[in-house]
Amino acid sequence: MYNEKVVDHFNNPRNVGELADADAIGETGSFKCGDTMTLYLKVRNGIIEDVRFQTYGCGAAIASSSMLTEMVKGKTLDQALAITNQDVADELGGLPPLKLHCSNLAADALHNAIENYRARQGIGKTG
Amino acid sequence: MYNEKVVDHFNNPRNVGELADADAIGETGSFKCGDTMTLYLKVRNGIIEDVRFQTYGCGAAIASSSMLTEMVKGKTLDQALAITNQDVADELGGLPPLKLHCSNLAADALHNAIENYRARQGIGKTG
Amino acid sequence: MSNREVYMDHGATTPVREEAVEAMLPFFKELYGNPSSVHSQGRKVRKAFENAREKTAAAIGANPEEIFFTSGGTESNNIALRGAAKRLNKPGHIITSSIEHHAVFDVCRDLEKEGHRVTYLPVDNMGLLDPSRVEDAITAETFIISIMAANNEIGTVQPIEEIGKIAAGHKILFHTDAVQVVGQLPVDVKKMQVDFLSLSGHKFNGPKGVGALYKRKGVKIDPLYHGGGQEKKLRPGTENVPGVVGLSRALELSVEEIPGKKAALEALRDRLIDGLLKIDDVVLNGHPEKRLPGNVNVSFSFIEGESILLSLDMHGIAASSGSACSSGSLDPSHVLSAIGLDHQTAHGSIRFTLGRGNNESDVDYVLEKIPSVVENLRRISPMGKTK
Amino acid sequence: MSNREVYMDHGATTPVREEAVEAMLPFFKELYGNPSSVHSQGRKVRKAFENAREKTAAAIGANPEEIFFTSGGTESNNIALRGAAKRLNKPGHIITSSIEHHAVFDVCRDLEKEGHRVTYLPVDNMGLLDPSRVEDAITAETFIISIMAANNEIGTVQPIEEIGKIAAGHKILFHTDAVQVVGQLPVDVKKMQVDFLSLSGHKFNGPKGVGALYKRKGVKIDPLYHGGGQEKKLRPGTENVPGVVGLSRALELSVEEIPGKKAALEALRDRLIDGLLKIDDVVLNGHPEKRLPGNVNVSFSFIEGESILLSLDMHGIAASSGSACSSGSLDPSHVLSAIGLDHQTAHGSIRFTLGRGNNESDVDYVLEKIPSVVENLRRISPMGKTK
Ligand SMILES: Cc1ncc(COP(=O)(O)O)c(C=O)c1O
Ligand SMILES: Cc1ncc(COP(=O)(O)O)c(C=O)c1O
Repeated sequence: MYNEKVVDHFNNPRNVGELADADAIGETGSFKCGDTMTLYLKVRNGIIEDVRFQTYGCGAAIASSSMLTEMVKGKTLDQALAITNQDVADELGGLPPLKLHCSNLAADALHNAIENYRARQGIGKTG
Repeated sequence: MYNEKVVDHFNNPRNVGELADADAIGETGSFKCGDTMTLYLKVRNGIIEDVRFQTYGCGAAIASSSMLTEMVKGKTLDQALAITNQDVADELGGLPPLKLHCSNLAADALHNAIENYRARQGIGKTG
Repeated sequence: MSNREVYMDHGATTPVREEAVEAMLPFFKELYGNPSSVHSQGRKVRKAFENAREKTAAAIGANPEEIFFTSGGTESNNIALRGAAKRLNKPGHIITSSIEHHAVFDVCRDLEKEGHRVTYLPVDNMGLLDPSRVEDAITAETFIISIMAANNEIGTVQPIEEIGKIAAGHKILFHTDAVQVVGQLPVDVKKMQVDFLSLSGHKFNGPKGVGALYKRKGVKIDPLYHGGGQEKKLRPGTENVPGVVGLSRALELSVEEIPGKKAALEALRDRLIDGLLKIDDVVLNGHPEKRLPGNVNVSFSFIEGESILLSLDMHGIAASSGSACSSGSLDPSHVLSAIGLDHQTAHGSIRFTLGRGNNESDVDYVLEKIPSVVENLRRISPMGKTK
Repeated sequence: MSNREVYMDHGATTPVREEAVEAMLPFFKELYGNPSSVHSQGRKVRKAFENAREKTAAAIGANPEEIFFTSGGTESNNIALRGAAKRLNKPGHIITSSIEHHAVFDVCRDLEKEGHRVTYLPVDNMGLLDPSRVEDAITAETFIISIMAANNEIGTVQPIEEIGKIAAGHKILFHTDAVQVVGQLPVDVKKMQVDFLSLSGHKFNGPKGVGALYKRKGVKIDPLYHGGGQEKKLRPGTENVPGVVGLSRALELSVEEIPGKKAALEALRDRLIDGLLKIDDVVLNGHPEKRLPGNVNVSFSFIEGESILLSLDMHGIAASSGSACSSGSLDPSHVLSAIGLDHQTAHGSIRFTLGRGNNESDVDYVLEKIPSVVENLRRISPMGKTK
């Protein structure tokens, strides 16, 4: 069902947990399947310096969360904002069609976190 | 499907053919499955002395015909008249339920032959 | 009883070929998982199952997502016809032939009870359907045409591509019962322009109890059964994995072998036909050329089919008859009636269907035994005394 | 991946037992005839086939002529319910439970579309149906009651005999889906007073793709499929002889073994339940006593079923989950909702179903591995941080 990369990220999820001194927190939930994700960002000079996640969900949801954290580290906020759910799935080497929706929470949580960061910084929503 | 006795009578039918000097001929046909049988009797002193049959039909029909000829030889006409289709099937050791109807022609042909004999002798139909 | 066994009833069913048995075996004890399961046991089975679907699709020129596995030809036919009728959801018109297998014929009869109108097109005395009759029968209410690819009793092969063109031209669904054809003759669903095609594993040396329905992508019908959603809800129930694997393996091989075996089988068939026609008062039923490679159907005058079968059986020869006296129905087959045989000729019809494993010596054995069989029965028969 | 493989998904399907495979094998290559054929090849097969019917009947206290072979539990359920509805030939009323398998539940939903009214009776929070609710639901239009003998997800065993008495008292047809029970617990159709009972081969170490419907003698329903008239026209199509032979052999042995295996399986089950309940925030779903011998169903708070399954799979443990996220439907199962589980508890449910071949060491292996699985997933989860 899942490819090796997905299984690896599921078995050894990267960047799990909370960040006590997070600059931003993004939450998201899939109304339909009940999955939820919380993403913590540490931002310095507009660059994502550190990241942590917590996810409730299936294998695809957990692997996508883990994958996302690897993708955003070191990226500028604008670069991070450009990451789509499809990008995450692609970076994982693909997901079964039926599980694609489960990966949709990762990029969503990221975008929410960046919004949250900008709100905290007093920068309005872009676009 | 058929027991050994039926198969024996089918493979080695007794008393097949015509009797050139028959005292009586009985014919019958199943309207439904198209089987037909002709029975020839040689009668002396009220006793069936010789018998032959010709049958168009399935295995059960042929075996029943053969069986019947063995059953009637040496019988009085009244004894022969008492033989039923069920008797023939019983004497064969039974027939598959679906094939029972195919055995119904043998006793019918016999009864017709006896009727034919009595008609020829000027004796009216009994009963 | 004879020591020799000659099986010439491949049209009824076939032995499962070694390769198909081999292919099935692992799926009983080792790869036994449910293909719907998330765990690796289930996933491995799913993979093999989908691989079988790909093979099946490839064998008839379809895409894998157009293949739906069923429990056999009967179910495939029922799903196509009833599913289309159910989706229509109002009375409509069906065109079929008068020589379909009961799994189409009796479905149509039942759909008539539900309010549909059915045209049973006549065939000629060799069993051939004239495609122009299909064209002429089409009305505004016609929603499906179902014409078998070849007949199971008399072997006549129908001009499916021509009928497919007509159906496509009128945008009417077209189903073909190809149970007797798949594995015997090349089949290409695209060329045939069919929307549905039925096939059955046990007719091409695959297992019994498993078949497939080809449904062209985009064609929508309503499912008849409901359950766990398998086969995209069209045919729910835990998948018969070993059966499907066996079917696909047998199909793959049968189709591969067509170029080599077709002419050989036809040669055997014609040898048998020629030999049989040397006997007095024997006629060939069906078409002399447009005929399944393994099908021989002849009528012996003055004698009855079952008793011929029984006598042949004593010689170890397995064949079948067009009269169904032993199956509870006493009427001769609707197929033999449709090609104009009288009651007696129909009742004297015997079908020999050659297949994998049959050889010239089998044919010669039959030809050696049958004259005495016929003679003996004719001797018993009250008919035909004129000759 | 683990080297050890522990299969605890016997509720989904089971491996075919050696004796059943052995029983089937001759029917692929040697006894391959069509049981409807007149010749001896066919007759030998017919004999074996009818022998299988006798064994199947004996296993559930039925007469052979009351057994109809099908392609599985799904088809058996569909034939009983739809066949009764079709025979009724007007809108009627059906009583069923809210925790039936989809092969009953979704059939009822579809029959609603056709105009029938269906009462889906609620169950208590352990999945038990109160028979008095059945009595209360009966109306003058009720023509069939369908209540499963035991639930496939949570294992709750229903009071079928009591419901049978009620149905009989009202002269209403009574069907039970006994797919999860046959071969596990003693079944007697007479005692249960059922008119129909469904069973499926692959749930008791028989083959997939073959099942049976018990239909009490004298009860009349309309066939759904039409074809060659097999199974007294109730289920036409060339008989799946090897499948039926395998089913009957597996069934015969399963039922014979019940006295010996039931308590042993229950002991394993309870050992697993006890061990699982030692983990924090775990609850047992289903009934503590009225429960299938091999069924364990628990919900782990804060974590999701599929990810648990996946982790177990890494340890070679095969189980299943009540959430069907991967099967296309995103809602938790209607069964878990019906026993009142909230969305999250339902999504955290895992079913272990023990069966033939499982032993204490398997249970201990699961109990050894599962705490870290749960812990790791909870560590990732944003929920349950309060503890
Ligand atoms: C209770 C119940 N009913 C019906 C079925 C359907 O059986 P099958 O998959 O053999 O069609 C199953 C199993 O899938 C089941 O557990
Ligand atoms: C032309 C045709 N259609 C349908 C069927 C039915 O197939 P099955 O018996 O596999 O259901 C058969 C064979 O019996 C057949 O010859």
